[in-house]
Amino acid sequence: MKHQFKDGTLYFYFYGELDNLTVCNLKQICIDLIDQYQPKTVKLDFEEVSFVDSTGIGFVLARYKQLQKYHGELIICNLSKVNHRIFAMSGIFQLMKEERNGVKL
Amino acid sequence: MKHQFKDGTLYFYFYGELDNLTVCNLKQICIDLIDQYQPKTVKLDFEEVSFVDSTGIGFVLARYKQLQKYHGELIICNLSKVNHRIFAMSGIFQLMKEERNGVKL
Amino acid sequence: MNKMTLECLAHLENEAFIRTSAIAFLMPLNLSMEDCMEIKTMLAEAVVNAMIHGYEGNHEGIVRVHVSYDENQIEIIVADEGCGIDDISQAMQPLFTSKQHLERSGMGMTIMQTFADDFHITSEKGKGTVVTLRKRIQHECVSE
Amino acid sequence: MNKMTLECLAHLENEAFIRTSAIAFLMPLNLSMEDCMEIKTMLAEAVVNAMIHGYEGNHEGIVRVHVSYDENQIEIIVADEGCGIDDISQAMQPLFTSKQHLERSGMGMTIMQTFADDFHITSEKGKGTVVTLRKRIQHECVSE
Ligand SMILES: Nc1ncnc2c1ncn2[C@@H]1O[C@H](COP(=O)(O)OP(=O)(O)O)[C@@H](O)[C@H]1O
Ligand SMILES: Nc1ncnc2c1ncn2[C@@H]1O[C@H](COP(=O)(O)OP(=O)(O)O)[C@@H](O)[C@H]1O
Repeated sequence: MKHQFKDGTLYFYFYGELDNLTVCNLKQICIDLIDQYQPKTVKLDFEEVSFVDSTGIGFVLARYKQLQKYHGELIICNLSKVNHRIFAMSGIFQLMKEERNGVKL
Repeated sequence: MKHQFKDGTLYFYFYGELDNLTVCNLKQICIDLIDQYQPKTVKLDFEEVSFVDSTGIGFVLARYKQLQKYHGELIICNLSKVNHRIFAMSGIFQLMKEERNGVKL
Repeated sequence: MNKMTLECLAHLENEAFIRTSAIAFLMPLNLSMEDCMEIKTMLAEAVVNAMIHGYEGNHEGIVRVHVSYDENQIEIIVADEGCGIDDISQAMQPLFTSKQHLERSGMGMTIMQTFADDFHITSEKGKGTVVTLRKRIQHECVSE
Repeated sequence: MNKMTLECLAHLENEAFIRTSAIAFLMPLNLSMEDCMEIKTMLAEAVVNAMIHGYEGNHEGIVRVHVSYDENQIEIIVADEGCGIDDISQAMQPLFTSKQHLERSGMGMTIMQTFADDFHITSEKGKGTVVTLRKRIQHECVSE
């Protein structure tokens, strides 16, 4: 995972297999970075993610809730078709926006 | 596997995992090509072989014996270090020559 | 027809191993990328559930995975001898989770149900849980 | 410490699956390429022997592979319930094979013995064969 803070937006770039163990290992780092920057917007980029499961959904929902404290917005970026399908099952897109290549969907 | 017949030499180029199942699938093709060309020399190229086990040794020994019928010579080419080590255990290099990039070892 | 059984400790790091193994076992079927992804995801859900719900993170627990196929379908069974499920119909509800504090989404059951052609689960309190997933094999008309 | 057991039919196509699975299971150890190759090769030898000698090509036979590790060593056990070995010391000889017609080299046992730090085999005629392979884990001095 990489991250970048720019113009009030905190970007997280995930890659590879975002499975349970990987999420467990990344979680605290993300929590701490969000608390540190208290950003207006957080963008989670899944472009390079080859695998995600319901643990990933739980992680995204939890970050959404965390951001509510600062009235921040969470945006999910560059989901592949199959990853989109998994996220969509949870109704998550009722709560947050999706972007592809910087363009709102 | 690819093969080529040129100037009396029959070349076989193997690639990937040369495991038991793969050897079983290739064996008859090799036998038939040798019987067809009855070449002076057969060169078996292992450059692209990422895995070989004792089945591969058995295959090479059997082709050596097949070639004896035509007084042909068998040469093993471009073995990786680990593949060389496996072949060497059998004493196979007492029977046949080894080449790397066309140069006899 | 082919079958295998795999048993391992309930270490979370074994989850990726189980996914990789199952896909390696199914290799001869030449599945589509999409089928592979769906199978990996279903397995991840069932195996993670066995580890974190069934055994509640206790690494001593044994997760058993059975994979078999014939020309028509793939069957995957994931079993644990963990705590079992009290109320299966509640567990099946989208977004229901008993482990909110672990940031679970409650979507595992829904994903398995969506991706499997046939899904069922049996569970006994204190005895464990068995999840059975079946997937029909699409026979493509290969023009070779 | 971690362990797994894998059981599958004696289909030759399952040999690659077993190799892939074992390596996936050992992933957390970050083995060197060389150790991986040696483990794959030993497994290939033991599993192919179980399939073509133990079960003599009968696909109904079950091959059982047990892999475990702790901080010091990896243990691999390959077991079949096939025909067993008459004369183990003869079987161990380099270039001895009972299946010359299948173009076997008779080098399987020698390769296992060379690559394992500890190798032993027990067999009972008509009951089956168990091969145990151990490999010490090289702890490299990582300077991080
Ligand atoms: N193998 C299991 N053993 C015990 N309880 C389970 C098991 N699998 C699922 N459950 C129960 O069902 C609930 C819903 O499961 P699921 O839909 O996968 O969501 P999540 O894993 O995100 O909680 C879990 O929170 C848990 O209470
Ligand atoms: N699992 C087994 N069951 C029965 N016989 C076996 C088994 N493994 C090895 N053998 C016997 O030992 C001999 C030597 O084995 P090996 O050195 O691996 O050579 P190869 O497999 O090329 O014959 C075999 O030819 C066979 O007779």
